[in-house]
Amino acid sequence: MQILLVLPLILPLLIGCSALIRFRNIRQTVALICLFLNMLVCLLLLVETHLYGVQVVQSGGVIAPYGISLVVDSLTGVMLAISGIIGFAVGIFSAATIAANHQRFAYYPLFGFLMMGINFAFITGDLFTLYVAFEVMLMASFVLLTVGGERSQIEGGLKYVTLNLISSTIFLIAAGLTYAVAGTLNMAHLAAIMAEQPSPGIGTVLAALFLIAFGIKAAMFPLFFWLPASYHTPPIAVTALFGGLLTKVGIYSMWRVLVMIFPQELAYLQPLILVLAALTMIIGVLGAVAQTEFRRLLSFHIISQIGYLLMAIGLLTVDSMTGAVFFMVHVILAKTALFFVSGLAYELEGTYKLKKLGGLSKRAPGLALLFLFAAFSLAGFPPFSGFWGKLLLIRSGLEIGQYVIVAIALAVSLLTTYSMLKIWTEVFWKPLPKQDTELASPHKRLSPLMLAPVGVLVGLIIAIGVFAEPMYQLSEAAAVGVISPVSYIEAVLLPGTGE
Amino acid sequence: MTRSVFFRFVVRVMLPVLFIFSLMLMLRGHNEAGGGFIGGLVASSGVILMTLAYGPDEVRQRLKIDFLRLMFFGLLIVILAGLVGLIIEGEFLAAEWWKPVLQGIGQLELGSPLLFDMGVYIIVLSVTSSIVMSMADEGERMDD
Amino acid sequence: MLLFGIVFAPAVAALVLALVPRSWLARLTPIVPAAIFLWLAATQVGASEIATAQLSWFPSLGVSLSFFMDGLGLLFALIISGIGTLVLIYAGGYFEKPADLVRFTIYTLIFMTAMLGIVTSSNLVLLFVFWEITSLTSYLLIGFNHENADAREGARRALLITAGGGLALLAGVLLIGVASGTFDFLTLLTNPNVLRESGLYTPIALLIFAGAFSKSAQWPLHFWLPGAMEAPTPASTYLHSATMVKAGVFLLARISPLLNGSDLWLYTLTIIGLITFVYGAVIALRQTDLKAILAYSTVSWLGILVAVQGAASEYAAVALAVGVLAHALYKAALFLMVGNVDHATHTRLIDRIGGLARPMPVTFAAALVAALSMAGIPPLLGFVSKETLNAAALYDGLPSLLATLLPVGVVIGAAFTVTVAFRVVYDTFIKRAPADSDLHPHEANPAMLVGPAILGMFSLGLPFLLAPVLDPLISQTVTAIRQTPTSIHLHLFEGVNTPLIMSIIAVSVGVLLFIMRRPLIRLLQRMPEFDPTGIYQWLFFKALPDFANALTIRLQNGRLHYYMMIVFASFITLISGIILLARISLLNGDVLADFEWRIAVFCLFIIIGAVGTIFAPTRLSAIMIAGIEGSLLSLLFAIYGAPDLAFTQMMIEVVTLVLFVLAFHFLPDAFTGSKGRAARALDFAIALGMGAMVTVLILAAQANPVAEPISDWYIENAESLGQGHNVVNILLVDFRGLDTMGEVTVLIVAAIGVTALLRFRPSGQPRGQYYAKEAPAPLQTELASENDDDDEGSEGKSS
Amino acid sequence: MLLAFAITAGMMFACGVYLMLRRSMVRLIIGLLLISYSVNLIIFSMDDPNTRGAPIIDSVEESAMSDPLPQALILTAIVISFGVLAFTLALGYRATQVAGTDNIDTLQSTDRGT
Repeated sequence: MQILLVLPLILPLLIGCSALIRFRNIRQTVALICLFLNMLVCLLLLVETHLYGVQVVQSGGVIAPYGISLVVDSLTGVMLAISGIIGFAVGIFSAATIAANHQRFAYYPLFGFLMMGINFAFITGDLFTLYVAFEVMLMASFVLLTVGGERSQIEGGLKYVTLNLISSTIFLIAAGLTYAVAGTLNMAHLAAIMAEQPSPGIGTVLAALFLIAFGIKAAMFPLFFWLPASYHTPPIAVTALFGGLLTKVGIYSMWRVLVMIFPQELAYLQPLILVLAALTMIIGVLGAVAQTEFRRLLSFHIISQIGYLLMAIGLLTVDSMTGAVFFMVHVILAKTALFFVSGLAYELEGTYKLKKLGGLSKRAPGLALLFLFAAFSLAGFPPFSGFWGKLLLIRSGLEIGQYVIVAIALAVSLLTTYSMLKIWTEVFWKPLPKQDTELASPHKRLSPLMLAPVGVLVGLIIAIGVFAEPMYQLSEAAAVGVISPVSYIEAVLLPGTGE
Repeated sequence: MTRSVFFRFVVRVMLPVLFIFSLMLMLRGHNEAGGGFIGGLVASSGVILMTLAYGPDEVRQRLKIDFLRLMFFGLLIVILAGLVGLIIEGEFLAAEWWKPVLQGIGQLELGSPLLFDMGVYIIVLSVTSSIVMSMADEGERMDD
Repeated sequence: MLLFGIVFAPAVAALVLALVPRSWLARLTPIVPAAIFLWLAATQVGASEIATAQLSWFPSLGVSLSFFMDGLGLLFALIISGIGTLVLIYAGGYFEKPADLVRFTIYTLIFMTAMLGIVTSSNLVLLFVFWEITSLTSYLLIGFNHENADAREGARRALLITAGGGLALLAGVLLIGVASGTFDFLTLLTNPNVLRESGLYTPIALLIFAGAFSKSAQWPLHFWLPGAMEAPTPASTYLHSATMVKAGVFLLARISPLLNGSDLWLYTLTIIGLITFVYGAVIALRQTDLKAILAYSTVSWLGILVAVQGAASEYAAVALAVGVLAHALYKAALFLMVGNVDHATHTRLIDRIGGLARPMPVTFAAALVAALSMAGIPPLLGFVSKETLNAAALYDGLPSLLATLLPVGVVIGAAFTVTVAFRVVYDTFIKRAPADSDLHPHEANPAMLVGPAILGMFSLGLPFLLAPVLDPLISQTVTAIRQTPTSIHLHLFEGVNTPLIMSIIAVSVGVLLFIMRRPLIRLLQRMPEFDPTGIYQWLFFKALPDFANALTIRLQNGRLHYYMMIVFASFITLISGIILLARISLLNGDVLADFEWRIAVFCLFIIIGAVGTIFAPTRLSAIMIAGIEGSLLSLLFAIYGAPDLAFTQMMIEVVTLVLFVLAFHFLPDAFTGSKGRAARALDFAIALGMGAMVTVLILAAQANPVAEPISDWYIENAESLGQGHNVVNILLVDFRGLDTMGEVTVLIVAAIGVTALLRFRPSGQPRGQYYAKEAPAPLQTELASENDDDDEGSEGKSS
Repeated sequence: MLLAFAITAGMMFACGVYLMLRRSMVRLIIGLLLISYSVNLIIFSMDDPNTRGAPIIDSVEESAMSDPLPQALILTAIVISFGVLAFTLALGYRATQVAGTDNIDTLQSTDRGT
């Protein structure tokens, strides 16, 4: 039990330590094995949490709330599992696509540290440790973003770093003030304390601080500028990992901190969050509409999807949170898969510009099919995972009569279809523009190693679409666990009852 | 960079003092002000002084330490210190103490927290040193 | 459970074909729909029991795989499987490349499953799932020849319109669930008034209308259907004439028992349907492409199928049932005819062809029968349909406005339909070919003749088999639509009555218009047309991208300064807003209680130092002042009982200073970037605001504690648990060791990062010098314009 | 004394923000440095300023000891912000190098163009 909760931290750290190995191939093999084991451990944790309830480890054996509790409840289980899967997929994809000179600069170790930060953020039950986890994650992402030193990477990186540092600063202030107000940093303890406080009060201020801090990380309107400025600059495997997971850690933290610890305060902020959610969706999708480059277009879509997840927080019902967890899993899978596809299109034709791409449905029909599934899933068509995610969110809005946000969500969904069709038309259906035929590498084929990760992710997208009920059960358990965290609090603060 | 002979002399005298002081700070950290962080920082200030005095290339020749590799050893030690607790106590990072009494010297206090602090010391030392030396490298190139 | 087999058999066949993509296998696939058709015809027509099947799928949402085969579903399922068989046979002869045939067959089989799913689902969400899949397969089929830009455009248009309608339908279905608590149609029928009585009736009805109208190409959303004619002809036949476009009509019929009876229902359906009917028929006449002519006439007929449903009378149900069947039979035959003509002459322009009757006798015969049926000439099925339609239009339960409008509209539309039907056959087959045309027509291959021939036979034969075949089927259908057991007896000739007179008028006028068609068509072509395509094009490909571009370029303008301003401004607005709105108290009395001059002066020095960094003339002096700041801070820590902190801060300060000097020693020694006075004032205001917020936050947090801090525990247990005396250190390595682990990880990553940044450079970026000597490129104002500086691969090059 | 701390932290933060908004790479980083000082002070001010004893057992009365937890947090934060700052310095250095200027607002290409 003990070791299982610590492994999601140790295994990625071991990838980090693999930097000591001199031979690139061995380093890569070690990294992939660790990523695979990490995925297994995360899936195992999900199963265990689902069967036996909230799992807790008090690190160093220090009783809560004095030490740092590592907690895996349903939500954490789901998030760990999905990040484990994505981590392994990106690992394989990196092996196929990351250039050797890139790997010389500790690509896999950095990747490992990033995964460690992500897992750490999911698994920790302590507010300050969450800050530390964010810093690990951010620092690793800073470096991954800028390794290579292309001008665009440096420029994008500067904006990414600066705005995210502002976010970290606000987070740190918020954590410090929370300790001043509530005298503790343990999330379970905080949730128990804040539940007894009248609202609005000082808690509302704290909630607002966290909203801004996590809002920057999650790329919420109007705090998202760092994302489109930087996400398209690094190698595509890195972009895929960032696009799939990083902003979602911000959303996860909103759920964990805002929804679990400050639910009453959040109720006070609800109208504001709904407005921001609507604007995030709209601005994101309009930004995507304006793009004519594959990666940029997908990057802006990240923002739009964040809007859907914010909408769930704004609605704040069990149904909306269930839909949000479901949607989150879906969007991580679909987004990563789409970034992969853009990278493979680049492999084949040497550009990301929609205008210069073309003819891929003939040249790479398998890739075309995978893109089609992932894109239609993102646009919310059945029978893919995105359909249920969208449906659950919209239903939760209709249930409590929030028709405006529902209408906006539906309209944005149409625009998502619009921009996915744009990519499909330009990249896959349109014949390759004549003047660029000599630019393309006509004999290059996609190796199975490149296609396999996309295939697995798309397979999951379809599987979730077809077997929606189990995924719903998991999502609902996660949502209930966050909205009424009784079992979480008991498991952390009263050891022995949670098992 | 112009490096005066006097500066080099001072640095040469200071270095062992700083190094011993830093180890002392690390070892006493559990009971008095100090610890791995401070120790590591003090030790690295020695490396910094050396770099300023001799330039990064000469420091590399003299020290023969690849700080970029050393820091990962530090990380391994930190993980190991955590695993000691996990294996013996069943709790990750749990403190494990071993206090043999040595004739004539007194009681030694060895434990996983000390190992942990050592790891931190190594990491802070090597990280700071490698960062400073990378930056100083850049300065060298600029002079060319 | 056989229903599952019926619905999913085509999809399974598609899967097999996808795994074994061989053209001989594709040629075998018509067996699947044929078997379905025969089984349905043999066991379900006239059956007294409604077959059902159910499997659990997504119980938490109330979605199950539940199917039922009532009369309405049966009628459509027969059409889907029957015409599907013929279309697949036809495709075997139509496609020249085996790969195309396989691809077409896979898409079509998946579509078939989806369509069968729509007409047999009893769960509304399940219905919607199938509904969307038909949109997707339709998209793929319209864009089948995607090398052709028109095909890509047509496919996109069709999907955007139908998906937009689909979203409305989704909202409608979900609202039904909210209003009634179930998505199951059969459960809803047990309390048919549940939606009418809920407050959500109007939105539900409007949303369902939007879904049905977009799918069934009702004016003004009809324009995607002519664009869909870029699909290969078998696909147009199947999807865009016989089956998919009727899904909207089907949906209205299906949902009718739950929603009909209101004025909203009556007027919306009747008026929109009637407009579509007349509009489509008239516009069809001015087209010159055979497929476009047929597409608009399909639009027209879909209109009347919607219009008759408004009144929800028994006549209407009969007209609907017979109309759906008759139209599917004759229109499919006509489309296949166009495919044959296109195949033979490589053109579909009606002006470029003629005299095809002799070289293509079988095609001509089938087309003639179909066209006569379309025109409603006895004794074809179209005539029966026209009669029932006229009867429905004359239904005396209509309000006075519609009682005149409907019959008049029906006659006008019917007259134009007659003209179109005659024109299609006459100008294609009988009229002499234009002198300059270079046609070498030949009869199509047998596979392409089976379909038209069989369809013609049905149109011709069914009117003589009314009692044994059609009566039970239509009765079942009407029973299902009206949810009241009904027995229908159709007649080919009912004596001279008003419907017959209406038919005669329509045919006469139609013939008259046909005779004067040349001036008429020229007149119509000169008339300004209200074409929503322009609006669609403007909206999606002009207004939307332009707006998005303008917005994005303003928001995402690349200036870090502006990004930070927005973040800080949001912070100030939100936090000050909440503190004011929630009336958070800031002072708890003793903020000044332990006031000490010594410390106050000390703090003052720190503040002066902070301000000094701003006014420092050079970079080096600013860095030095910042260093002094850090030292002062560490002294403050020392005074307040934090020796570890003071020491660390001091050491870090030294290292940071060294780094600063090393990094920026070689850069040009002047600050740049200061802008005008106004910009400076704004920066100043924002900065002051942020500072004020920090002050206020500290005070607010200290003024409103809600619980005692947990820290006494650490002091009490440090010695026993941590085996040491320095509590801070014990916290770092024992109690909160994980933090420290994360922290050293950050350090390691930072070291890797610094090294990588400084050592790893793209080729072309030499170390230790600047390579961008001149000013960067001027601001771009057009996002769409290509910026090759940012091209991949050349990103590192100097500008 | 809280008021003095609060104002000091606020002023440091304000100066940091103002420096960050100066569009100059060097000032941006100095601004970040000032802000990190300010945050340390914010967390430090969470403790009761009357207790000035170092939290080292047996050195002073337990009641006179200052709260060790904020100190531990600040220590962690200081070290983290040192790492981050070092990286930012290297990044800023490289940015001024590729752009050939200290002016941050000239770095716009990644947001624009398509």
